[in-house]
Amino acid sequence: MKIDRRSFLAFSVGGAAGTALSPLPWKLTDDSSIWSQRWPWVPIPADGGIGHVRSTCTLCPGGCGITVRKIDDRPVKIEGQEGHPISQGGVCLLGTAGLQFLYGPSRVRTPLKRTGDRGQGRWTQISWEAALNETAEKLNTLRADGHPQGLACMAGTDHGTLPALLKRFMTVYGSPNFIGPASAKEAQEAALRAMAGVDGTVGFEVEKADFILSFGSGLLDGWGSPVRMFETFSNRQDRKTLVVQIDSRLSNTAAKSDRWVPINPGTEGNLALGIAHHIISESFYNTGFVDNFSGGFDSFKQKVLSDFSPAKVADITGVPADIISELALKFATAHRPLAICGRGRGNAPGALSETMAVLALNALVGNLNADGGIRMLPTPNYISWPDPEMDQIASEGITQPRMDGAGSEQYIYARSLPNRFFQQIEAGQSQVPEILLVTDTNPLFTLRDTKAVKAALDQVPFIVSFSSFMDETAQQADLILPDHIFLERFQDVSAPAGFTRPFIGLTRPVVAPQYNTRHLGDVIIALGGQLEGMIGKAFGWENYLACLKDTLGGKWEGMIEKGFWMDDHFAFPSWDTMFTTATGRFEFNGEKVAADPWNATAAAEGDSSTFPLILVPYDSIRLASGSIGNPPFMMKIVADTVLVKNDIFVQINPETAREYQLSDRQLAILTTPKGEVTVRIHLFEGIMPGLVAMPTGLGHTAFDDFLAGKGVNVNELIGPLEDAASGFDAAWGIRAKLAKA
Amino acid sequence: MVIDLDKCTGCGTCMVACMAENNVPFREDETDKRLSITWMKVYKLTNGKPYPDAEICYLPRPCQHCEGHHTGHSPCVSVCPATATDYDGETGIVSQIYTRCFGCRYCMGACPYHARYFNWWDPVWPGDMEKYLSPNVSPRMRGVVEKCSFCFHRYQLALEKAIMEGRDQLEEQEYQTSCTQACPAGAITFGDLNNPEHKVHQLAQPDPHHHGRPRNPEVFRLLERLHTNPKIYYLSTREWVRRAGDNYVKDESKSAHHE
Amino acid sequence: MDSALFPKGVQRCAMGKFLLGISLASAVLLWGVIGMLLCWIKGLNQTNMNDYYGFALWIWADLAVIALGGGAFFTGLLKYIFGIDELKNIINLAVLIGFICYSSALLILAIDVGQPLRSWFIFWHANVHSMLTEVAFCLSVYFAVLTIEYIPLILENRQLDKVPFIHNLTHNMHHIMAVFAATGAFLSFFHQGSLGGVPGVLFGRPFAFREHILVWPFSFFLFTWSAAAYGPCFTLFINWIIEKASGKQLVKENVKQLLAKISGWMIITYIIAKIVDTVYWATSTAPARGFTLMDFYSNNALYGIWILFAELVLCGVVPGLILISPKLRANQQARLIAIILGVIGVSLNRWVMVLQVMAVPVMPFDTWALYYPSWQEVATTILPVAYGVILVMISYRYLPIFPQEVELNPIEPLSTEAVAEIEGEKETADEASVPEGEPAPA
Amino acid sequence: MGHMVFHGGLWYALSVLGIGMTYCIIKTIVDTTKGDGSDSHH
Repeated sequence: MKIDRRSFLAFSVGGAAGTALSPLPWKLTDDSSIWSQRWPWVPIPADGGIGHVRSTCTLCPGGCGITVRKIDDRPVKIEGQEGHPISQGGVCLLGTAGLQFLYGPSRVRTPLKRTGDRGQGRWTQISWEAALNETAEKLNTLRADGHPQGLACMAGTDHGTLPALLKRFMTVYGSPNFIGPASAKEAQEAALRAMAGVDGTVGFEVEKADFILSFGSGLLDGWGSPVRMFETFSNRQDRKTLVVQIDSRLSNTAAKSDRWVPINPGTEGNLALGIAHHIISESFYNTGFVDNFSGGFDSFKQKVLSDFSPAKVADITGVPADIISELALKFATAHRPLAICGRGRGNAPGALSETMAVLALNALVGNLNADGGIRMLPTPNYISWPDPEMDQIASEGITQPRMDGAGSEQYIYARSLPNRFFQQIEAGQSQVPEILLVTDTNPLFTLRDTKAVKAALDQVPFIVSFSSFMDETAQQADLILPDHIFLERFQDVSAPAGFTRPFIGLTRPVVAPQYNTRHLGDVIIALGGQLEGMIGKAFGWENYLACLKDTLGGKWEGMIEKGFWMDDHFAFPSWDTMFTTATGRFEFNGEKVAADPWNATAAAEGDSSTFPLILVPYDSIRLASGSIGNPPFMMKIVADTVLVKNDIFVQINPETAREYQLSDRQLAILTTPKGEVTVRIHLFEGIMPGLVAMPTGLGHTAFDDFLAGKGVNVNELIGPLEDAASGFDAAWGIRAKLAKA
Repeated sequence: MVIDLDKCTGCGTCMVACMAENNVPFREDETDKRLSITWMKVYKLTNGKPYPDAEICYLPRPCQHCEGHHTGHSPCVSVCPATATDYDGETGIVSQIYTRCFGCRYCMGACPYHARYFNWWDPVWPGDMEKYLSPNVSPRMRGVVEKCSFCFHRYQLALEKAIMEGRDQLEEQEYQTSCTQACPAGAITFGDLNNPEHKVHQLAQPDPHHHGRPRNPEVFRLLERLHTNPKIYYLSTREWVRRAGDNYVKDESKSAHHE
Repeated sequence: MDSALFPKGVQRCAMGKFLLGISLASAVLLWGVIGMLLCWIKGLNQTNMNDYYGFALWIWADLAVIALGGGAFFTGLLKYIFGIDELKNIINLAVLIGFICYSSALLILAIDVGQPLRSWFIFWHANVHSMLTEVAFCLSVYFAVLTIEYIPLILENRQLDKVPFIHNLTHNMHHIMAVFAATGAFLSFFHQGSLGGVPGVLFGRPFAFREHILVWPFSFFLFTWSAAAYGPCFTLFINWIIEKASGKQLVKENVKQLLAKISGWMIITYIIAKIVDTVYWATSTAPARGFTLMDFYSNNALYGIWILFAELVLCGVVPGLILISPKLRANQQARLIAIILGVIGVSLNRWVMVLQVMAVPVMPFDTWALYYPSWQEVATTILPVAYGVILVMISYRYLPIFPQEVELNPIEPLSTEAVAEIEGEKETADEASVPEGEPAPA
Repeated sequence: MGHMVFHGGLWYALSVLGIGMTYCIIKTIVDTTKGDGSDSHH
């Protein structure tokens, strides 16, 4: 007994001591810390040689130069490009997050054919051959049936060789229905055609202006070429430039301006004319210009003097008459005044009259093609391909009326009216396209009244999307032929938004295509070859790169080296030669504007008794609101006063909140004539009482889990308003009501 | 580092540039900002006045790289039990050794600027996003604290280059942080505060006799009165903004922070 | 059936009842273990902690149990160093509680850190300027002391004691216990203090920061002092629970009153110092950094000035006064109330010094950060309580914790079963209530 | 200062514990082996 106990004790004690003294426990402890420092699921990025590639960003119309830092063949960071004429070495947050698009989960990695119902998200992967064959077959049948005009194509941009190829394709196929974008940029171009007869783009020379009067343009919220705007804005102190922001909200732009002039939303056009009134009545205007180089001034003067007296305008806009006259004085007496238009980021065109009013204001002070003024740039003419041979079907088809009515007598100055395109289909007032091609645009998210757009799309029998991402529109497609993204392809970027010199940026592959995607240009050329008739002949290049080199000709070498081409010494024509209207003068009222351009601004939809408040969308630089979905890095920095979990916040003034017994962060029901959603309240002293402001760019239903289902798409709540003078969507907001949830 | 709050537009490019440079992970829901890793964080300040007199100012807040009242007495460095964060006397940068940190989070409690972030989750890069990770900054594992390093790896690379070329001094432009480089408004200036040649020194005019307190009346530091002696200087012409940078007992005179 | 293992001359409840009680506590223990494993396997995202609340419920529990376990070192100090011999009748209990508290504290820390596998870096790469390093070292070394103090108790088990080796070892250890006790007291002084230093040195947190004496902030000394003052309260409190649970008086009244009296005077002196400290901090330290006292107690849902009142007056001055008054401390009820208030008071102090520190905004444009624990946190915090209950039950059943038990409870000529019956009812009835009964882990 | 206090205290404590325990165990072993002879008779 005793022996046992003792030996047992001896054994256990000895054992314990032995283990403790052996290296085992210490080794284990040490190893454990090493494991915890190198868990296999924590990646160790491969090292390699550093390299840089210069390219051009196409995530927005800004056309900024970027430098991509690479480790061996891996791009690891997107940075600015020193000495780039537009972005001057700068870069914005969207561009910086660009690599997340390249590798993101929302990319379409191979051609897809729909198997389930539309929008159900059930696809089968198919080969490019199969995809092209199926598309070609559909196109051939439609043509064989003799109405090629049944083909419609929606594109995100009007400029450059890619849209040119698409247009050419449509032409030789025999359809007039190439539907380009319709944003503030297009509105400016329309106004330019109407008033100056110039077929080109509008440049704003902010760098040289010394007094900038911004009619609600979000110069720091994504308007034009954002980086260029940030730079000119921040270094304006050195140039003693003043910026006055006319805005119904204390936007970032307003907050950073030298002066914020609050205004009733949607009445910016009236204010412009009110200012014109003062300038004219006080004869502050540039007589040299007005007397010798303008037409229709008398009727314009009469109209403005009779209908836009400061008192009246003060009443409409809520801007006191004395401030109106003060602004007029400051604007007219500045050395290099510049008035800018395009609400917020300029996604919506707005009424033509608004843009014309602002252009007229610039004309009054004679800053057209003057330093620090409005620059009229002719459409880049480097794309000069021989006219294609057209067969019978094509030449007949091409003469058919466009489905969106753009360019018709009524909407003579509009090039494309995407909003109208869908309205007409949905309202059963136009032929329904049998085949719809969609590239570089996401109408189901970006156009007003998304429900109507959806209903219209549902009627289209065959939809082909070329989207690189699984966006809302791609989800509705029957076939997806995924394009490369900008980091994987060649592309020319011409006429960047608001820039003031003839410019072509070169986008080039910084990395080999990551997935089974194809360049849209190559796809069009290939498709052309597969179609019957003379279509193939129209595309005499073996691939897009050949086409691009051929098109750019002498510019190519320089662009490969510098990353862009710019005509530094471009001579802007003088006042006596710049206008190509019938009269050769600047027409204040526009040449052939069908409806009276100066009628009062569009009123918000809905009646004020049921909908006492007004909902206005607002653009934020931290939220991409175009066809591009916000990348994870940008979602990460969206403030918790904009989005919490999946709830979106609307901004209202504390006064409004008191009126409806709403408190900060509280849930509320927001109702407009178009729909009803649940939102959270954010009390904001920087917004006019009676307004409800909702950010754009949220409420996606497609893309990935980092974006889908977060917040509300404001376009679900706002309907388009057709501008009589142009057919553009004139909507700037909508009447609404708020109630406790 | 000097940040011009009159120029900062609150766009957030600095934040994204920082994440892209430093392999900062992200999650599906980042709306709880107290769980969201943002080495550089832009705060939104308001003057508290009603419409239409309301004003906004954005304030970017990287790690303040405090020196404390004597070298290395940063709030965080002084408390880290495992010397996982340290103050480099040479550069004045507060470092963080992820592989040594064992996640006690004492440093987070010590930092009044909330510049330190804990990895509550394992980092996950969706799709093929691991491919864009930079080899210059090692991704962090779950359970450790991370923070702004003033892009220390850029300093190392610049220094290596300089030494190759037989120099021991760096040019002002040779070493710039990712946020400085990215800021489209040019609001951030970065350089050697002790070098009179450098722009940061000229802007901030640090007073060596008062732990680097700025002599430029339009420049202030966050929570100057806690004597953390930070290296981020903020510039603003607006009085209310400068005053928002520190705490004052009600009846205190406006110049209190100079006592 | 296991009566052979009982201490000589005492009665214990029937095995069934005992096991029932154990299993009840074990159920709670299991819940805690699940929470613990979740935190280890899935990570600290299982908690509701965040970047503002890096220190939360656990660290509070940690500081609280260490404060409450302070009874061990202080009683030890009094008995072995100041030679107050009556205390030998309660020192065992104090040691047992101390052992439980400190082992719990270490466990909690192991769950709280983000990288437990590396937690030894605190020793390997020690930064001696960090209060936490000091805590870690003293804590682990003092835990060794407590183990040394607890071992003889185990060895005194009737069966083990039969082994000559063990018998002698016990004897020898008792023989030099004073040395260990002294060391323990010394270590405790520092780690209790350095725990107070943890918030006290945070010069970035005006709510926590305290002026320094040499290298230590005021809070350093206040923590040691409060642990010594309130620790005995907890010892007495647990003693009360055990007596209730067993239905026996286990410690003589004079011993209890003696400890209560000492505790009382410690509390009074402590609370005076604490009030002085608070006044100086509120009128000088904080204002110099731009804060008024009320900045720390307004504009938020939870932390009102009431918490300061509760800590200083209700759970400080009041119990102090009760315990120093011979008449009141002689009154069982009054004394019980006092020790309970005391236990709450010190826990409250630790709460304020950890959780409120995290809650108070420092940057003018920052906001209050309030937080509520996740169930995993609660479970892991209750785990030590269950573990404590189990250890107390086992120790009480098999070890001679209470030297005066035999004398106070002579065995009546009753059949053992019958006794077991009676004891059993009482025992199980109260065991269930033990976990809730305790305000902090034992 | 911190250094001295810290290390001084730490090593003092550790050595006391170490020496103390070693003393106990050795003494016990001695006692036990001595005591055994006498014990073993009854």
